[in-house]
Amino acid sequence: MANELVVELPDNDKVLDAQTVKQDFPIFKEVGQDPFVYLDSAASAQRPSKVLEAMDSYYHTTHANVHRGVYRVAEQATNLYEEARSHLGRFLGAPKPELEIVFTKNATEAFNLFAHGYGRKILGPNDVVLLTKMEHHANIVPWMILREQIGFEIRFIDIDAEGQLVLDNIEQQLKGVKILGVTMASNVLGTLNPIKQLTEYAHQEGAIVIADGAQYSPHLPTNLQVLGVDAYCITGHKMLGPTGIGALWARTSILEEMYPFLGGGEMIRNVTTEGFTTNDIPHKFEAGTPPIAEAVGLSAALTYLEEIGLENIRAHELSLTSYAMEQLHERLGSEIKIFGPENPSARSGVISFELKDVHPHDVSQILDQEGVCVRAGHHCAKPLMTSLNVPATARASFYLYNTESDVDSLVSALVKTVEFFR
Amino acid sequence: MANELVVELPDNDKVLDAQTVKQDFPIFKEVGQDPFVYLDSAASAQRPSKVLEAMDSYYHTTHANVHRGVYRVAEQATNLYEEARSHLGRFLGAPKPELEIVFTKNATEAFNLFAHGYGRKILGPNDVVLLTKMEHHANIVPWMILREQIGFEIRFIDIDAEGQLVLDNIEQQLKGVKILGVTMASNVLGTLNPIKQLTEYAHQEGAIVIADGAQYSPHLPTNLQVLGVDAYCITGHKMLGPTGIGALWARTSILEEMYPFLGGGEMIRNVTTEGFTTNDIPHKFEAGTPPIAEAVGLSAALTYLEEIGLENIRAHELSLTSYAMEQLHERLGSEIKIFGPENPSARSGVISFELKDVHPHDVSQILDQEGVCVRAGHHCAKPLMTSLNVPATARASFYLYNTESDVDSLVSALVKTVEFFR
Amino acid sequence: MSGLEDLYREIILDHYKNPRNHGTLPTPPAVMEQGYNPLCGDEVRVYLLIEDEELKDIRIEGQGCSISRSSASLMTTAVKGKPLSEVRRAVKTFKKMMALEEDSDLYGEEIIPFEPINERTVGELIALQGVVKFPVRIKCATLPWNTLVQALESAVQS
Amino acid sequence: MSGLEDLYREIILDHYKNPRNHGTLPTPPAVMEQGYNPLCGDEVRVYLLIEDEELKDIRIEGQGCSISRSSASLMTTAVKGKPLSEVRRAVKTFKKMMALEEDSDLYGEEIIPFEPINERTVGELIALQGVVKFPVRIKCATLPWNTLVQALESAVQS
Ligand SMILES: Cc1ncc(COP(=O)(O)O)c(C=O)c1O
Ligand SMILES: Cc1ncc(COP(=O)(O)O)c(C=O)c1O
Repeated sequence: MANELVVELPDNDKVLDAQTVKQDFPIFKEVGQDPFVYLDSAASAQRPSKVLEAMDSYYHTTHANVHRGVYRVAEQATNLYEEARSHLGRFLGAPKPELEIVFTKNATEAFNLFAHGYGRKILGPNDVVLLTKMEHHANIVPWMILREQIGFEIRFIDIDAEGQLVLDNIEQQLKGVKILGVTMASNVLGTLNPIKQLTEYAHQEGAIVIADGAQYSPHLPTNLQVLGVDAYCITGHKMLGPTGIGALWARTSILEEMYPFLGGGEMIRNVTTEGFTTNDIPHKFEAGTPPIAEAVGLSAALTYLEEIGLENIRAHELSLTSYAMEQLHERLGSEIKIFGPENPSARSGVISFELKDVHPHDVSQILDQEGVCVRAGHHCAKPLMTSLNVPATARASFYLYNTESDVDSLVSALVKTVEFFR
Repeated sequence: MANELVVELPDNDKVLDAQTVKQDFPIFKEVGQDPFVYLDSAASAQRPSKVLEAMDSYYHTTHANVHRGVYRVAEQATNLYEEARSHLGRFLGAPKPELEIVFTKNATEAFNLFAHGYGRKILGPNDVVLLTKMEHHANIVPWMILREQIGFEIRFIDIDAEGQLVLDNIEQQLKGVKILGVTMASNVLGTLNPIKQLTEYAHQEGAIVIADGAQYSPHLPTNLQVLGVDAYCITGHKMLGPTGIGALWARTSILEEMYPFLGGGEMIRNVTTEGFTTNDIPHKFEAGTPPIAEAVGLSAALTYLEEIGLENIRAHELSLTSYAMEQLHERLGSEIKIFGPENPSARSGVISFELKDVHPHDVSQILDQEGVCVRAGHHCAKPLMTSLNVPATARASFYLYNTESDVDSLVSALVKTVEFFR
Repeated sequence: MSGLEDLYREIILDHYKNPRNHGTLPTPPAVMEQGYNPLCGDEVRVYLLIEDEELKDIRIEGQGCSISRSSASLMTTAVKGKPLSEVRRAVKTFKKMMALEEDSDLYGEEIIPFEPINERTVGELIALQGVVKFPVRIKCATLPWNTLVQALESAVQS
Repeated sequence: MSGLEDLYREIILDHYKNPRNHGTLPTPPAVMEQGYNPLCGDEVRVYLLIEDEELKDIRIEGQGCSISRSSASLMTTAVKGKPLSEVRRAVKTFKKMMALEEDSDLYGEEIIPFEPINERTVGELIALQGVVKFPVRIKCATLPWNTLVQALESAVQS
């Protein structure tokens, strides 16, 4: 299955200037170490001042609990929160932004909400949930927990040597599948999956598709209507927003059908000592006081991303990734193994690798001494590690504030590492 | 049952100066309305600069994802997050602060976690969960959702005319009860419940006690070891902390027994395509990227509260509450009905009331025109509303930054309201 | 207390204190639907007696603020005795006045050309126009109307 | 690359590249326990052959970083052939070196007076002392030791 992903990339001179972008992010000036080469945005991105300012300004001028206040400040807080919801919906190209976004604390909660709200509703002991071997634990473990409660089968789509999904017999694999869960972009391999086509196949078999956009929407333009998926998860802290916020998007019809998940204030219509009835969507799924300031911060992050332009971000990351892969191969030769697709345009700005005879933990430790921050570990993708037959990988990941000089630092530090362990 | 609550109150001249305290909270200078008489801290408190500065400083100097990073910045972030955990544990008097606190997004999630993690483990169709008619929906609805899945009985302890729990026959009421869920302080009535004694009774009957500290720990010194309860919930935004964070405290033995709830990264030890094993407590219950900056902010809020002193805060609120009740009775006479205990020392700084022939919504609206912010509605306590036989109440709530002059504004605005609707 | 007059017009306070068509109707033949405002705990029960595509009678009971109760009372006077088609149109017109009319498009409903909102077309209901400036209260004002719509639906189904 | 020498001593790199007592033992008579570091995906399998309260033989297998593997290798040389009481004491001493000894009190375990940590008392293990300055890596160093404790427990139970 060819990847249908076509992002119109801008001319070279419109692409962002990462050095200038970096100025917007206070941590690059204020962190207590120099150099600070941050190559771990796939774990969590940094925040521009505007995001922090938006949250501070919210707390300085408008804070009150939302939804239940009649007075003006509470109303303004509610408006800001609801505007953030619509903003995220528009950012993702959701057809009904104000109805279909459920704010959660992170992408993980969003998957749990979908599994327990929708999965529990439609799955029975004889059903099948199809995942992929490159899923993040967030899109695996909730299904396993649900399976313990109601029983059903979980299958995994395999990956090939280049880290692409094995989809030759996809129609076969989809037989009897009720739910397909698949990541837009692997957080380890960088692989960009052909979601649109996969969804078409899945829909033909009557399966519902939930896509993991945690590693995609921060980096490439997202259009849910084009993708055709039925549900989608994101997390704020990977897209320049604060920690403490994520979201589930799902079609209205699905949200309407879903069981409530977390119970408490705000998600109810009425409660008696006998039982309760639920509120309208999306509030039905937002129990308790929501992450209000975090929603305001996320909205500011989206504005920032929109102003720079997701196409520009993609173009910039693509060029960095190409440069990095080139340099790594050139300078480290057979000492390095890079996982995932060889063609940079088939991947996001994530590079996982292995140095010969050096454990990723040691790689990361030694790189840290050089001021280079990369992640080492299983990246919450243990089935993928098993599949790749490694205990862990080291991973460098790029974002809009990374420069070619960051890549150079990475490469030199890796060369030193190899020497150190020789 | 007499309330065993004894807080050593400080001498009058040690009690805090609310006018000075107010200076620490930027919203009182920067909100776009004057006057701004904020009497809705029971819904959500405001934040002192120090809390916002702590979060900004975290984002400016230290942000990275926690727990999985080898490099220094990630390690510092992890330390800050774990220190916040211990800090909250110490603040609550938890015996093992670093093991027993699970961070959640709010108190509501904490209750859901306890219901689905522990309730699901120990409850069967013939068991009983005992709640009270003054519980917040957060401690009712999760039990109802769980009941739909596994079946059991939910009973409610009644309240008397003064808004106190009816506990004469408590031993009788506790027969066969597996879990007792009870609020430390009612968010509507202000009633401070005799949790220590209730817990003793409950333990005699073999019941496990979960207490709702959302309206208590922000205002009075908490000592879990003295209280003797088995589990406890708080929420950050009501105790000067940011939105997006709350916590469940539970005894180690209970956390060990509990099923995992949210599944995903960080809560696992291993995942294969076959299944998963769980991480150690408390991480087992913290799936996905946690509210890191929010934990840092919450810890700063706790420091602020500790510096002022919870005894001083209690003394201050008690004096404000006494003054307010006095003034309300004096100036509004039979036009006002105040719910809850008549004796201010039997209640927290929350006053719910009804104006004759004026709906709480209208009260709040008219008060807002006078710059006075109070909440109107069911306060997420519908069974209590039914019990009080009102559709809603208006509620004024005090915190450390409120002054007698705020009380005066409230009283005058209420007098005007009565006149307006006469 | 300036600003408030827009919200609390004389006529609103009058309908609040002296609600018209208050009470119940025997079901059957009448239908009853209940509406909640989860925001504030308001509830309303709308009783409809429909004969030959006409709303013969309507009664309202419940608890609510001045806005929701006066809106309910004003609603009863506006729709009582009218053919169902006119009742439906009144609902749409009212929602337009509450600045909610764009919804009718969004939810894929048929778009009906509204009459302009003025005293001549909406009568006493015009008194509720000030609510639009207080967005939180719009839900109060619309509660009885939404419940009316539900009741109309269940009448059609039964 | 200053600072790193504290962590990556010669002897650590040597034990990493040439692990002692690597491999497996037939179970039974040996016992085997598996340990994971969920942080980084490291895993270790510890095989113990115990006879007459003595650790006759020990073998280790698994995947891990230089710290966890050298710690495992150093551990085997420290405990092999020792009476179980000495093995347990070695574990405690090692944990003290990792600045984890306060735990023994916290978890209500019996408090054993530790020997001072120096080259004479801990031998080659002293090479791991530098790990304390790198708190994230402490878990790497302790993984084989914790797994040893588990294996001792399951040997006692079986
Ligand atoms: C007594 C009580 N419990 C629980 C909660 C729930 O807190 P949150 O909305 O932060 O989850 C609240 C606040 O609304 C409360 O007042
Ligand atoms: C692909 C993918 N999905 C889901 C997640 C979970 O995000 P969070 O930890 O914010 O819930 C992550 C991030 O760790 C991820 O990379």
